[in-house]
Amino acid sequence: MELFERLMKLDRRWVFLLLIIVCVWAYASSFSVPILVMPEVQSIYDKVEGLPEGSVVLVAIDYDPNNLAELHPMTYALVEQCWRKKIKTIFTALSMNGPGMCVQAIRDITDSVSRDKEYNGVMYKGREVVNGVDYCFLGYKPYYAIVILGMGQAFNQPYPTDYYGTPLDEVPMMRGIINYDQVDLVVDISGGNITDAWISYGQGRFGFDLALGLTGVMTAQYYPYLGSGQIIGIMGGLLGAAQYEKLTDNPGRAKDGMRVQLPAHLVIILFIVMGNVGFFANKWRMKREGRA
Amino acid sequence: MRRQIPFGLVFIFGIFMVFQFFVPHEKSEWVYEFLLDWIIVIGIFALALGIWSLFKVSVEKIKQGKEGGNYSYITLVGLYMMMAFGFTQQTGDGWGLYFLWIMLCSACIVSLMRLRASTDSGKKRMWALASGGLLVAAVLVAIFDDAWAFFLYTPEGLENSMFEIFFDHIMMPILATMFSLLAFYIASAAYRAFRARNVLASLLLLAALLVMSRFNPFIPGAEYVANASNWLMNVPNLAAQRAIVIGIGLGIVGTALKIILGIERGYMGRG
Amino acid sequence: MEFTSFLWLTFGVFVTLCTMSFLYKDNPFYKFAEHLVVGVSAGYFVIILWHQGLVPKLFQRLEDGDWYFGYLNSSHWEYMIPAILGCLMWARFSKNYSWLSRWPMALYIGISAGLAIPLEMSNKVNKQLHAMMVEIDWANFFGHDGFNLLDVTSGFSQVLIMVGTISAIVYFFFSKEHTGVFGRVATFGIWILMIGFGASFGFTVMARISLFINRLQDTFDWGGVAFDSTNQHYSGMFPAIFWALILFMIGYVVYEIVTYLKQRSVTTQ
Amino acid sequence: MKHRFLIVGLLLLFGLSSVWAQTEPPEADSMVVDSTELFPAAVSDVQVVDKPNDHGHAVIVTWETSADDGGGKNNVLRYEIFYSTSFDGPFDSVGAVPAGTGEFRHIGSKEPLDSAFVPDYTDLFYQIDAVTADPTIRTTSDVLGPVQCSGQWFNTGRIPVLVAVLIFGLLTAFFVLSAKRGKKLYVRPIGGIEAVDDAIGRATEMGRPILYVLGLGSAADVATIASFTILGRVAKRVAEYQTELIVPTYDPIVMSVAQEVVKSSYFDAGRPEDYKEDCVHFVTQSQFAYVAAVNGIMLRELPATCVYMGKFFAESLLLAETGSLAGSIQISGTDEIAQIPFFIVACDYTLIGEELYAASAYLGREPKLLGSLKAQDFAKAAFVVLAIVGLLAANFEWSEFTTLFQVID
Repeated sequence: MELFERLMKLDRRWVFLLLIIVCVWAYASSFSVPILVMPEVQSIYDKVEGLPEGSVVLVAIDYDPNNLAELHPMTYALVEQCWRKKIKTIFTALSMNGPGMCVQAIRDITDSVSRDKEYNGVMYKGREVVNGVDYCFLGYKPYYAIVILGMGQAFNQPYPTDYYGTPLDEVPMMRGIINYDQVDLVVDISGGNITDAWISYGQGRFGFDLALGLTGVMTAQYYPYLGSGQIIGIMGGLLGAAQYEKLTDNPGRAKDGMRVQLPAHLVIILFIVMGNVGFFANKWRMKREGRA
Repeated sequence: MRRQIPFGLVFIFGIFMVFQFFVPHEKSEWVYEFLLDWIIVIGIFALALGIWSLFKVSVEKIKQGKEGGNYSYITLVGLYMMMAFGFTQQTGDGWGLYFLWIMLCSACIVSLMRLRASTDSGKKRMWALASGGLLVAAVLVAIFDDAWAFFLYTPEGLENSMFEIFFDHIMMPILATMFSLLAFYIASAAYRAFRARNVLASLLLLAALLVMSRFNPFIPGAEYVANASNWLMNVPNLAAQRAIVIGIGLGIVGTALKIILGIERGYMGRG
Repeated sequence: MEFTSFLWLTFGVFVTLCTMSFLYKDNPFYKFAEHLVVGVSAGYFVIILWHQGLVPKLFQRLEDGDWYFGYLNSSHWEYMIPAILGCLMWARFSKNYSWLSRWPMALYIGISAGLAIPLEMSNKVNKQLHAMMVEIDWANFFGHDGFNLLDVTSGFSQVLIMVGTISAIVYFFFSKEHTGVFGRVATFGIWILMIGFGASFGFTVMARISLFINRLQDTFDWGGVAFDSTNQHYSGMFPAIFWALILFMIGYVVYEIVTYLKQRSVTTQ
Repeated sequence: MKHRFLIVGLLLLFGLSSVWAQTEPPEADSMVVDSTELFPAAVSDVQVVDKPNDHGHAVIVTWETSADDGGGKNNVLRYEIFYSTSFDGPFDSVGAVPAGTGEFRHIGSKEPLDSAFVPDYTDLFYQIDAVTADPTIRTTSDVLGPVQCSGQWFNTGRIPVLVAVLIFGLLTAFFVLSAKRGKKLYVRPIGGIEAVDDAIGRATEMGRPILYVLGLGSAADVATIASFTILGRVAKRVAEYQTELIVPTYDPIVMSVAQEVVKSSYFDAGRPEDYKEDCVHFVTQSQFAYVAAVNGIMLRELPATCVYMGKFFAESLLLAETGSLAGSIQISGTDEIAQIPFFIVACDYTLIGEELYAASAYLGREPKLLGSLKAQDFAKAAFVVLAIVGLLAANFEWSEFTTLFQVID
C-alpha cells in the first residue's frame, strides 16, 4: 500500500530527471519511432508517387526563418522525393525571406541527391541535379495574389527571368511549360496568409491540384478546405513533416524531433497514469479502512 | 486637491479617448497619436525610478547581510556594462583603453554600493574616496582616449560588438533556457494536478490525455484519436474561448468605465 | 570559429547549464545566472527604450529647437508636455512632492482606460456576437461524408459551439446562484470550459518540448564546434575547454550527491 | 447613249470596285482584328467615391469588370489603377488588383512629403487599365473624376459599438446609483475570492511573507488596474496582520502605482509606520529574466501565499510550479485565455477571465462597485438573447437583423 502512496507523492525532480534522460537519450540516439500516417498526408505522397518521370511539381516556399524548424523538413522530404523520381520542380518564393530558405534547401538537397541511396526498398543512383534542367527557381516577387494569378496565364509573365537572371524562355526545362496547365501538382509550404491566396486565387481560378504544408498552429483552420475538396492534402507542423519523411523513407529533422516528442509525451502520460493509479488505490484503501 | 485633480484628468482624457474611437478625422487622429506618445514617453521616464529601485534593493540586500546578497554586485555591474556598451562604439579599428574604462567604472559602481551599504563612518569615508578616485580616473580615460566615443542620440551603440556578444551569449541562452524549463514544468504540473478527483478534473484530464496522444501510434484507434483531438481543439475549445472572451470584454469595459467615472479609486493612493 | 568566439559560446553553454540546475534546486550557479540576467536584461531594455523610444519620440522631434528657449521655438514644441509629465514622475524621488507624480500616472491610466472601452467592446463583444450568427449547415448535420460527429464543419459541431458558448456564459453569471435548470446549464458550461482547457494544455506540450530540444541542439552544436578540426582556427584549446566544462559539471554533480548522502546519514542517525 | 454605256460601265466598275473593296477590307479587317483581338475590352461603369469613415486621403474606385475578364477572350490578368491631380495627366500608377476584382481602395499617405501622399479637398482623376499577360497589351479606360477625398467626423461603421457602449454605460450608471441609494445587490460567492482572506490568515500563522505578482501587463492594461484594487485589499489585510508583503514588478509605472496603493492601504489599516517602500520593487523588463528573479525570491523567501493577478503569458506555469514547490497556497487570476489552463492546473484557486474583474469589485467591499457586475450580467443576458435571435435570423435569411450587429472597420 505504501507503494501507491509513493506513486502519488513522488518528488517532482524524478519527473524532471526521467524527462531529461529520455529527451537527451532520444536526441542523441538514432532509433526511429513509428509514425502514424494520416490520410491527408498520405494523399500528397500518393499523388507525387503516382506522377511519371518528367512531370512537373511547383513547390511554393512561402515561409521565413522563424518557421524553418517545422517547414524545412517538409520541403526537404518532398523535393528529394521529386528529384529522385526525376520529377522536375519549379520553385517560387512569395514571402520576403523565402529565397534564402529556397536556396539553402536546393543546395542541401542537391548534395543529398548526388549520393546513392535506397528509399522504401528501391535503390536510386546518385545523380547531378542541374539548375534549369531538373529545377527552375523563379525567386521572389511582391504582391503574391497577382503573381499567383499571373502564373496562371504564363510563368514568364510575372517572372521574365529566373532567380539567377536567366531569361525564362532560355531555361531548358521551361520549354513547353507555359502555365499551371502543364503543372501536375502545386505544393504550398507556408507559414502565413499566402496560403489563402493559393487557395482562392490559384486553385479557385485555375483548378490545379493543391497540397499544403503548414505550421502546427495554422493547421486546424485549413481542415475545412480538405473537406470541400479544394486541397488534396495537408501536412501540419512537425507532425505532418515527420509523416511525410516516413512515407518517403527519408528520415530528417522532423523525425528527429518526433523521436524526442513521442517518448517525452509518453513519459508525461506515464506519470499522469501513475498518479491516478496511486490516487484510486489510495481512495479504495481509505474506503476499506473506513468501513473496517 | 491632491486627489481631485488626478481623478479629473482620468475623467477628461478617458472620455476623450472613448469618443475618439468614433471620430476618424485627421485632427482627432493627430491627438490620438500625440497622446499615445505621451504614454510612451512617461513610461520611459519612469524607467529611471525602476533602475533606482533595483539599485536600492540590491544595496539593501548587501546591507542586511542576507545570504546571497553579494550576488547583487553581479546584477548592478551587468546592468551598468550593458548600458555602457549601448551608448559607446569604437571610432577606429582598435579599442584603446575601452576595457580599462569599463573596469574602472565597474569598480566605481561596486564602491558606490559599498558606500551605501556600509554603516560606520570610517568605512563610508574610505569607500567615498575610492569611488571618487575611480570616477575621476574613468572620466580622464574617457576624455583622453580617442579610440571610442559616446553616441547618445544615434544608435551606434546597438552595433557595439560587446553589446551584441552580451545579448547573444549571456541574455539569449539564459532567457531561452528559462523558457525551455517549461517543458519540465508542464510535465510536473500534469503529474501533480491531473487526478480524476471529480467530474471536472476528470474532463480536464481526459481532454489533455486525448490531445497528448494525438500522434501516438501505439494506442488502438490512433487515427480516431487524432481526429478527436482535432475536433476538441476546434469545437469545445472554441466555444470555451468565445465565452471567456465575451466575459472578459464586458469585464474590461465595466472596470474601465468605473475608472473613468471615478467609482473605482483603489489604484490611486491617498493623502 | 575564432578562439574568443568559442569562449563566449562556451560561456553561453555554461549559463544554460546554470539555469538548468534550477530544476534540481536553488544553488549558487542558478543565483549567478539569475542575477546576471536581471542586470544585463534591465540594461538592455534601458538602451532599447532610449534608442528606439525616447530618441525618435522626443529628442528628434525637439531637435530643431534650442534648449535655452526651453525648446519652445521647436516646430514640435508640444512635445515638451510629455517631457514635463515624464519629469513629474521623478517627483517620486522626493518625499514631499511625490503626490505630483500622480498627474502623469492619472493621465496614463485615463488614456488607456478610455482607449480600452470602445476597442474591447468592438473586438470582444460586438464582433463575437456577429460571429455567432452563422447559417447552420443543415444539409451536412452529421458530417460531410456519412455519419461523422468529429467533422469540425458539420452542422452538429456548429450547434455544439453555439450551445457550449451560451452555457459557458451562463456559468459566469454573478447574480444568480447555480441551482435548478440554471445550475444544470452552468454545469454544462463549466464542462465545456474544462474540456477546452484540457485540450489546449495537451496541445501546448509539444511546443514546450520543442523549446527544450532547441536548447539541446545548441549544446550539441557547441560540442561539435569543440571537436571540429576542419575549423581553420582550431587548436587543442577547443577540446580542452570542452572537457574543462564537462569535468566541472561532473564534479559539481558528485559534490551534490555526496552532500545529499551525508545529510541523509545525519538525519537517519 | 454612248454616255449611258460609259456611265453604266463606270457604275459597274464602281460597283465592282466597291465589291472588290468590300472583299478586300475583310482581309485587312481580319488582320486588324487579329491585333485588336489581343486588346481586352475596357472596364465600364467606373465610379470613384471618397472612402467613407476614414481620416481622408483615400478614394474607392469601383468598376464593372472588362467583358474579357472571365468571359469573352478571357485574357485580362489584372487591372492597374492610375491617378492624377489634373484631367490631362500625367497619371501615376497607384496599384494593381487581380482580374475578377471590381474594386480598388486607393489609400494614400497623409504625410505631404510622402511619395504616396494623396491631398484632401483636391480634384483627383482616375484611369483603369485592363492588362493582359503581355504588359504592353492593355486597354485604358476614360479619365474619371473629378473626385475629392476628405476625412469624416463620425465613423458610421462603428455605430453598433457606440450603441453597445452607451447602453452598457447607462446600465452601469443605473446600478451604481441604485446601489448608492442603498439597494442591496446580490452577487453569488466566487471560490477564488473567498480564498484570498484565508490565505492571508495562513501566512500570518506561519510567519511567512505573501508574494503578490502583478503580471507582465503595463498600467495601461485594465487587467493590471483591476489587480491594483485586489492588491490594495491584500495589502490592507497584510498590514493588519503585520505580515510581510513582497511585490516584484515588471514595469516601472506599475511599480509606482503599486507603491501608492500599498502605502495607502497601510495608512487605512492605521499602520503607516510599517510601510517599507522597497516591498514593491522593480526587477527588469525582460519576461524570462523577471521570471528567473521571481522564482529565486520564491525559493529563498518561501512565501506562504502567492497571488498572481493581472496579465500573464508563457511564464504563468513557471511561476505557479515554482510556487507550489515552495509550498505556497496559490491564487491566480488572468484574462489571458491561453494561460488559464496552466493556472487551473497548477494553482489552488483560479479566477477565470472576467472573474478577475469581478474580484476587484467584490473585494473592494463597496456596494457601488458591484453595480458594474450587475450591468455585466444584464449585458451577458442580452448577448445570449441576441445571439439566439441572430442565429435564427441567419437561418431564416433575415439578413437585415444580422447586419445591424456588423462592425465595419
